[in-house]
Amino acid sequence: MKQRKANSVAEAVTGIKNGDVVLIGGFGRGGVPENLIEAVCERKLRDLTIVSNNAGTGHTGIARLLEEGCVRKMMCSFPLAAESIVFQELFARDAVELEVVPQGTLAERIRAGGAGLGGFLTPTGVGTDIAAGKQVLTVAGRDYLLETALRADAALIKAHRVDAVGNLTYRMAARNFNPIMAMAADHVVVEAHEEVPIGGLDPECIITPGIYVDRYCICPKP
Amino acid sequence: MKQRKANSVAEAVTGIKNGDVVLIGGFGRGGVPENLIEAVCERKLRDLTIVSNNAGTGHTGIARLLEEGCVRKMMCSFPLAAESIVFQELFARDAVELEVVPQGTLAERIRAGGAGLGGFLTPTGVGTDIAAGKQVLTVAGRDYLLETALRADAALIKAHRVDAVGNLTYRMAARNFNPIMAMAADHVVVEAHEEVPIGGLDPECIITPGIYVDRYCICPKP
Amino acid sequence: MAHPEFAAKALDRDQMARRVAAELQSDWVVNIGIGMPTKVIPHVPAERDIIFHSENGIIGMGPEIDGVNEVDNDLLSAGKRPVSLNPGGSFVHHADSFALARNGRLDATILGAYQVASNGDLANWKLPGARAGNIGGAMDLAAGARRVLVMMTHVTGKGEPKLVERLRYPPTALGVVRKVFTDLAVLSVTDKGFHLDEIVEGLTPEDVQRVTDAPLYWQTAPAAIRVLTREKG
Amino acid sequence: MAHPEFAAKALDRDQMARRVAAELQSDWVVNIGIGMPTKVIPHVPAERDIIFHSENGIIGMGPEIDGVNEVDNDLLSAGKRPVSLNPGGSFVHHADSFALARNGRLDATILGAYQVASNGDLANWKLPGARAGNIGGAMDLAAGARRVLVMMTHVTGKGEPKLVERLRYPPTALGVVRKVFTDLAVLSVTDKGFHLDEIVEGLTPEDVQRVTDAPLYWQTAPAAIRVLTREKG
Repeated sequence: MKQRKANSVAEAVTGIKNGDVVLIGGFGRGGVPENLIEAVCERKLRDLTIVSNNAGTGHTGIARLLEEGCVRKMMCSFPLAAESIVFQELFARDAVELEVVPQGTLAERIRAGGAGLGGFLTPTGVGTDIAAGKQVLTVAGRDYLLETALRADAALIKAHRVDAVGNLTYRMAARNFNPIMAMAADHVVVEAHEEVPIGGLDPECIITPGIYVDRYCICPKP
Repeated sequence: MKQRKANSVAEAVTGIKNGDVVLIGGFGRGGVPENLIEAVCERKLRDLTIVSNNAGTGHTGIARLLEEGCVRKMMCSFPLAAESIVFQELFARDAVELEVVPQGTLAERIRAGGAGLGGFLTPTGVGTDIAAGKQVLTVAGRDYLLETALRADAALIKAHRVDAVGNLTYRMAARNFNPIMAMAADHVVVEAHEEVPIGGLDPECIITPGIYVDRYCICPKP
Repeated sequence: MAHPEFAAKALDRDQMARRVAAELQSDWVVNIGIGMPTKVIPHVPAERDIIFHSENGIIGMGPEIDGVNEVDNDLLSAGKRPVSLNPGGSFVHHADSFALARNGRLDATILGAYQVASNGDLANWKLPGARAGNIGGAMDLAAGARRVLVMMTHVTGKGEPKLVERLRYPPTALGVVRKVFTDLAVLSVTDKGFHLDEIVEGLTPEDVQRVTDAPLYWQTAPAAIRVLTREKG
Repeated sequence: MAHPEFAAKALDRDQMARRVAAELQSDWVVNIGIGMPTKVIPHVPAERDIIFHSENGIIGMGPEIDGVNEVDNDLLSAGKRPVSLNPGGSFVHHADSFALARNGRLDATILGAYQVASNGDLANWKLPGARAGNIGGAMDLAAGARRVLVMMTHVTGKGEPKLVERLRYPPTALGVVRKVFTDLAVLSVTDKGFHLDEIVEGLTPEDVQRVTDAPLYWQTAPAAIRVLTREKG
């Protein structure tokens, strides 16, 4: 069986490389793989493109990645939250690029990447700044923007339970972007609260099948 | 609370109308809402467009709908299975229309309908008969067909458990098309094996949230 | 913020939330945006069974929980405040959550706004000339929900009208706003522009027109805004 | 069906399944099409951990179950025969199942075919001139899997070659077939056309070329097809 379990958080993230596009799960503080992000920080990587709903909170997680100069570009839906102090400071002096994507379009672009599609037509953003440079197609009399799929080199995922096959469950709204991001990256790394034996997860309730998971480590819920 | 429970199978299907486009769950004999289909047959409706993976088996279910003359058009991926004897006989004498859709494209068109999208770009079918009349768009050097969303007037769904809010779980591979069809129709009717009290389904394991369900009836597993 | 001239008569946030809550009908599925709209949930009349959706994948969200010591980050509102899950609630991932936003099953979304135009255009994500802004889920919700209900003060902190004839702010979505609930009035967006449905007690239609940058029209006597009591619901 | 001339030397279906099974590598995720490919699963060497996918939403499918009295319709293969779920397996809905088919995580799909062309074009859904055909999941799987492996007899029941220079049947997908496993040979699709990798024992490359409607090329001595034993694995 494929060896997915890493012995440490540091070992789990060795597959992330300079220049990677990295999807990072979470919404606000829910479902953020904080331990994996910290471990990526330790590696002092450069030129990462980070795709996540928010642009970091305080000085930890994505904010620390930004602060340590690992990030070339942020793609997110809500970059200027009161807590994204590091991002805002960097952005003000052009030290980081930004692509703002409507949240549902961001989710759907990731989902399309994970579903092997080239893109999709969404009503979101028609007639707004977001439509600049994008094709507008009309289907059944309604206008849609053509948005392209987003696929990444890597994803950092926060799960609740994991088994040795890599099957994942999540906890409440910490699910958010994590399951779709796990499908949309070539190299998927997971931190989970706890490990259960194979067969310990109900096949009806597995949210992410293990085939999408390359590595996992266990970080018990604080 | 919205009254979703019907007292009989017959009562459950009263919202289906002549001329409706009707999504019907199932793959082979798994997850087919057989009782609902039979109840629709009893209503002697006309001009239905039926969207389902198969075109009926033997003389029951969709085959009976066809045999009773309820169906104007079939949309499916696998119309000519050995068991679809009624369909094949009708099709041979032009008594029913047919649109053959690749199975993954069928699933994705339904999913797009359920997700409020206008369509999507898929690599499936490029360079084949299926591409006839469809737009080809190139994204990142790869060709894709533009396929449009499919949304229906009604859906007939087979579930395992249901609660009074309409939340659904499925049983093994009987899940198949059911969850996406439940999202893609204006009027969704469910037959479930058993009913549980509200709170009797784990919120983490509900596959179809009840907001997508208009009516349900209980048909115990034989 | 209310216009200084009418500050004493304007509704407070709690009263605004009560008025919006009264608008929500039984069995609706309603998305709750960040900020002011989260205050609506506790004021929904008990006999109305409304299912609240939060963009981060909560279907059947309960009200925000005040005064908890241990915040569980795994169950937060879109505004990142601790909430509960109602019985019968469930969780979906982000793509499925926004599938719902655009699906047609979302009866209403309640959003804040910078400006609303009399043709229903909505602006709530970016200041004019700014290099960036926070879109969040607003564009998807505004484009997808059956009814876009806006909850905002009638004028800005500087006293500038937020109800306008043409947006001066970058749009979030075009022609989508159905109804606007301010601290001074309730207005419907119609083919003929803003219709003044209700006015806060003590003001005249002409008063509201003076602090609105688009023509209003009204019946001879618009109703007073129905806000039953000030006590917490 | 084997070419009549070579019938005695041709592999039977069980042997073909063994040869295809030997091709599958540890930790691959492999989709199993309907018909002949379903016979592959029981022959996978025990030390190779392969995860089988069935288009109807089964991840971690076990072999077909023979001789059961009570068929459970809720757990059938794509060919509608009863199967088991392996430990660690799970279920997904149809959109997620085909998301996997196109995702890049599907290492291989094993499909039957009417014809395969030397440029990798695949035909397996419709007869020439027919009004309709069965596509099923084949178009998605052929377009999406990392490796399309075809398992078919070398010639039709009438003895007509199924390996051709240009398809005469309507295509399922263009330029996708990686390798073909017939009852007479194993062939790779390369930039230079079909490469003859292995031949059934007792035939020469020239024999195989005679029943193939496209030029073959080969090393001086193509290996014999490795089929270890006839016993059920």
